[in-house]
Amino acid sequence: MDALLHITTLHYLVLGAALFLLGVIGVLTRRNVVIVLMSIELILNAVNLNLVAFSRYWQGMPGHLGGPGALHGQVFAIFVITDAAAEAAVGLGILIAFFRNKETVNVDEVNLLKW
Amino acid sequence: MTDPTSLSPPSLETHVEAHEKTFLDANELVINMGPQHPATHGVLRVILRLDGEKVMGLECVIGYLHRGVEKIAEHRTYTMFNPYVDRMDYVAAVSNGLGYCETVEKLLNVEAPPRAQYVRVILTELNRMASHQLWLGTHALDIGAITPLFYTFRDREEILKIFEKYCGARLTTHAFRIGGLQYETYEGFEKEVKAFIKFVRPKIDEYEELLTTNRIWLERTKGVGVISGKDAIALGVTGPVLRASGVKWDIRKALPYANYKNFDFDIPTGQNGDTYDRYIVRMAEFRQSLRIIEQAVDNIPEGPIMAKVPKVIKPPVGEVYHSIEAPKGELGYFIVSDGSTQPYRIRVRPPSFVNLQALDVMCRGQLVADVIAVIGTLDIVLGEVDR
Amino acid sequence: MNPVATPFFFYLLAGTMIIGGILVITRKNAVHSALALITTLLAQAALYLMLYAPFVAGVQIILYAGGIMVLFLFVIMLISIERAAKERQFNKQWLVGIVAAAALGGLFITIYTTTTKGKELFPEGRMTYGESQNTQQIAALLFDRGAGQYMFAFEIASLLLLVAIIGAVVMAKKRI
Amino acid sequence: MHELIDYIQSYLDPRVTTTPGAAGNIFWATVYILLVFGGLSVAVIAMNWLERKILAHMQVRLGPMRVGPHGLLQPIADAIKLLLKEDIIPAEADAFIFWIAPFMVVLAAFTVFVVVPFGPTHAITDMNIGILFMLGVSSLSVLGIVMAGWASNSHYPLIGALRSSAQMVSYEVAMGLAVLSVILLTSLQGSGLGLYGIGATNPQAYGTLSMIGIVQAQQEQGVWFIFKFFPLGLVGFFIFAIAMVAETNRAPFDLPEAESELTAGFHTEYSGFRWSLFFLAEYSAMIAVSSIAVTLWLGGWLRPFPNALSGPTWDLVFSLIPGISFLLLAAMCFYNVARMPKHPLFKIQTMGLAGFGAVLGLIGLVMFIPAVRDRVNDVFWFAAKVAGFMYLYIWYRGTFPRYRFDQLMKVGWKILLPMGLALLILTAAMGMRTELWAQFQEVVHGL
Repeated sequence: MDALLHITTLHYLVLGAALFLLGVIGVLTRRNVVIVLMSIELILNAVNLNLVAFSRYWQGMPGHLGGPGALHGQVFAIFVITDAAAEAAVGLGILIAFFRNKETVNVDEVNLLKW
Repeated sequence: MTDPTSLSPPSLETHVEAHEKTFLDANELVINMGPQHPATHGVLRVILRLDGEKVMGLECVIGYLHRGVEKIAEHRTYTMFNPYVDRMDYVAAVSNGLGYCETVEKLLNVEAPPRAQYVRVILTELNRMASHQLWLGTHALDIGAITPLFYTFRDREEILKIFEKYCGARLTTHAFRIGGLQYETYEGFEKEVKAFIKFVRPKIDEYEELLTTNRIWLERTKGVGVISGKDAIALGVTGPVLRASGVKWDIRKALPYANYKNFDFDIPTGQNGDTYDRYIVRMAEFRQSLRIIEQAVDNIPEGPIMAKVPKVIKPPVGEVYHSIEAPKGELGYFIVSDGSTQPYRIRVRPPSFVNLQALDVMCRGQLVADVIAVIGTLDIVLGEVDR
Repeated sequence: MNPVATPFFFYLLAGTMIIGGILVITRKNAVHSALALITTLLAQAALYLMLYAPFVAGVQIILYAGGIMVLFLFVIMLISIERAAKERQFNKQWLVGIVAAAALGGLFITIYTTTTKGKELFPEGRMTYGESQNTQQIAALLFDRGAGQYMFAFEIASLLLLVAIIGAVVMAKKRI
Repeated sequence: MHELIDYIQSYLDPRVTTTPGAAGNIFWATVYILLVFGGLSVAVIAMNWLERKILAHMQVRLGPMRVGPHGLLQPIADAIKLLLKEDIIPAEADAFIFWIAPFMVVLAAFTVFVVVPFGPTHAITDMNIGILFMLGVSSLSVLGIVMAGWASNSHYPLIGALRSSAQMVSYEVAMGLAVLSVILLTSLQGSGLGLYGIGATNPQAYGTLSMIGIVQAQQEQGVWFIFKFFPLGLVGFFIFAIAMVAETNRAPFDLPEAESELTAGFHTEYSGFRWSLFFLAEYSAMIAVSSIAVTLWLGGWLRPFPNALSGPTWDLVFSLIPGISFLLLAAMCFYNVARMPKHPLFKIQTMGLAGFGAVLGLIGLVMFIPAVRDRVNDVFWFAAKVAGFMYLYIWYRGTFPRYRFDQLMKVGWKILLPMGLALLILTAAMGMRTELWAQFQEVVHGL
C-alpha cells in the first residue's frame, strides 16, 4: 500500500508505458488518418512524460550524478514537442492533399504512391 | 463592354448538386443569405456560391414583399391610386408621389402652378436627404460602424417632423395631389426649413468625420463592388450608383421636370465606380440638395397651389412615360389610359429593382463581407424591388 | 511550493490520462477523439507541474493544447467526417495490431519485474530544488554561452520547423 | 481549527511578502480564488452596464433607463432573463460537445486570473511561468469556440468558428513577440547591464516570466516598460494592444460574430444560459488580456509618476485617491438624485440611486482608514488601469467599422508580425548596446 501511496519515478514510468501502448494500439488498428495522427501524439506524450520523470529523478540525485541543474530531460521534452508540432503540420498537410484527391480519410485506402 | 446576356447567374440546379460536396475540394459552398438576414435590408434572399469566402456567383431571389401594386392600380381610380405609390419606396415616399402625380399631369396635359412646384421641390429634396441618411446609417452599420446610424436617425427625425407638420404623415406622406398640392404650407414652413438647413450642415460634416478618412472604412469600401460606366449603362443602373461610375446622368438636369431647370446645382460624379465613390457621391448629393432647398425656400412665389383639374380624372386615351430622379435612381411611370377613370395598365420602373441586377456583376470575385457592403451601397428598398 | 496531496492528484490525473487515451483510440467521431486527447494533454501538463517542470507544462499547454490541437480540429472540420464516422473504424489487421501491442506490454512488464527483483527501481533522491528557477535553468541549458549545450540542437529544431512550414504549405495548397 | 487560525494570522502578518499560492497557504489561496472570481463576475456585470451606457451616450441616446435608476439593475434583469430562457440544443447538433463547449471557454477565460497580480502579495499564486501560463490558457478558449461552431452543425457557426480560430492563432504570434520583448527587458538590471547578464557583474541576471517578477523589474528599473528604450516599449505596447483586441474578438476585429454577415458567428445556435456563458467568457477574456497589458507595460499595481512625484507626501496623496474617486462617484449619484423627476412614480428609483450613492460613499470612507488604504492601493491602481482599457474597448466599438477577413489577416501577418520581429531584435540590441559597441570597437581596432 505504501508503494502505491508514495509516488516515485516508477509510477510515472508505468503511466508512460500505458499511454505508449494505447498509442501503439491506436496507430496499428485505426483506419481514420486523423485518429492515427492523434495516436502518434499520444506516443510522443508518453515519451515526454518519461523524459520529464527522469529529469526529476536526476535532479534528486547527488551532484556528481545529476543535481539540481539536471534538466536535460526537460530540454529534450521541449524538443520532442517541437518535433510533434512539425509532424502534425506536415501530417495534416498530407492528409488534406490526400483528402482532396481521394475523398477519404482511411489509411488503408492510401495504396498508391502517386495519383 | 460586358454583354448583359452573358451575365446570367448560374441556374438553381447546379447549386443543389454543389451542396452535396464539401467545400475544401471544390468551389462550392452554397449559402443562403436571407430572406431573414440582418444585412439584406428586408426580405431579399441572396444565394451565394462560395469558394471559401470568395464569391463565385450569386443569385437574388425576390418577391417576398410582392403586393401587386401595379395590378391594384387597374382597379383604382387615378386619385385613389396615389397613396399606393408611397408604399413602394417607403423611405422616399414623396419622390414616388411626385413621379406619379407628374405622370398623370402629363397625361392630362396640365401643369402644377409655380408655388406648388416650389413646395414639391423642397419636399422632394428633403426626402432625398432623408433617404440618403437612412442609407448611410444602415450601410455603415453593415460595414460594422454602429454609431453613424444613430446620428443620421437623429437628423432624419427633423425632416420627418417637417413632413408631419405639412401633411400629417411621417413615412408614407401622400403629400401631393394630381395637379398640385392639397394643403397650403403651414405657418412658418419656410422658417423651419431654413432652420433645418442651418441645423443639418454641420451634421453632414459630422458623418464625414466619422467615415470619410477612416482607414478601416477606406479599406472596406475602396475597390469593392466596382462597376464600370459601360456595364452600369448596359444593366440600366441609374442614380448615384451610375454617377459614381463616372456617368454624368441626372434626370433633374437631363430631362428637367418640375422646375428643376430654375435651380443651380451640380451633379457629383465619381471615377472608379467603387463603394467608396458611391459613398462620396451621396455625401455630395446631401450638399447639393441643401443648395436646391435653399434656393427654393428663398424664392417661393405666392399663388394658387392647385391647377384646374376635374374632380373625376378621366384622361384621354393614350399612353405616357415620365421619369424623375428619385434618391435611388430613375423612377419611371408608364401609364396606359383607355379613357376611363381607371388606368388600363401602370408599369413602374423602380430604380432599386434595376440597380439590384448589378449585384452579381459587382460581387463576383469579391468576398462575402463585400456582398454585404455592396448590398448596402446599392441602397435598395425591398418594397420597391418587389412592389 | 510543494505539491499537496500528491498521491490523490497523481492518481486523478493518471486516471484522466488513461481514460482520455482509451477514448482517443476508440471514438468513432474524430472531434470526440480530439476532445479526449486535449483532456489527456492538459492532465499531462498538470503532471509536469507535479514533476517540478513548470516550463515544460507551459509549453505543453500553449503548443500542444493551444496550437497543435487547434490545427487538428481545423483539419477535422475541413474534411467531412460524417462519412468516416459511419464506416468501419478498425482496419483488417486490428487483431495483429492488438497482439503486437500486447506483446510490447508484456515486454515492459517482464523488464519491470525481472530487473527489480524486490529492489526499488529508481529510488527517489532528495529534492533540494524548487521550481522558482526552472525557466531560467532551461534557458541557460539552451542559450547560455558557457553552459548552453543545446544551442546547436535548438537551431536545428528551428530549421526543422521552417522545413515543416514549407512542407505543410506545399502539401495543403491547391495552387502554389 | 488551531491551524486555521495560524494560517490566518500568518497571512495577516505585515511581514508576509509572498502570495498565498507561493507560500503554500491553501486557506488564503481559496479565499483569494473566491474573491477574484466574485470580483470578476461583478466586474463583468458592471462592464455590461457601462458598455451600454457609454456606447449609448456616444450615440446620442440614453441606453437602459427603466430597470432601476439609470438602468443600474438592467444586467441583473438580463441575467435572470437568460437563466429562465429555454436551453435549446439543435436536433442535428452534437449534443455533448455543444453542451461542453461554453464551459471550456469560460474555464479558459477564468483560469488565467490565477496568476494576475493585483498587488505584490495580492495574487492567488506567483508562478515561475506566469505569462506563459496566461497566454497558454487563454489560447485554450479557441478550442471551445471551434467546438461550439462545429457542434452547432450549421453553416454560419462553422464559418464563424473557422474565422475565429484562424484569427486568434495568427494574432497570438504577434502578441507573443510583443510579450517576448518585455521578457527581454526584465533581464535588464538598472542601467548599463546587458541582456541575460552578458555584460553584468552578476552572471545569474536572467529575465523572468513571473507576472509579479515583471512588475518588480519595472519597479527596480524605475520605469514602466511602455517608456523603456523610448519608441521600442511603446511600439511593443501598440502591437499588443492591437493584437489583444483581435484576440478577444472585439470591434473592429469582431469578425467571428459579425452580425451583418454571419448573424452571430459561432454562437448563433446558442441560447439562454449557455449563450450567457460565452458572453461572460468574452468579457472576462477582455479583462484578462487588459491585465496582461497593464502588468507588462503599464507597471501593474504601481502608482503613476513614481519618479517625478516621489516622497512620502506624494505617497500619501496618491494613497488617498482610491477613497476620493469613490467619493466622487457617490457625489455623481447624489447629483443625479437631485436631478431625478420629482414624481411619486420615481420615488423608489430616487431612493435606490441615493442608496447606491450611499454605499459608494461608505466604501470611499472606508478606504481612508490607513490599514485599508495601504492594502487596497495596489488593487485600485491595477483596476483603474484595466478600466482604462475597458473604456478603450467600448470606444473602439463605437467608432470603427469592421475589418474584412483578408484585411485582418494582412494586418496580423504582414504588419504586426514583421514589426514584432523587428522589435524583438531591436530590443535585444538595445539591451546589449554596451557589449555590441565594445565588440564593434574591437573590430574597428583590428582593422
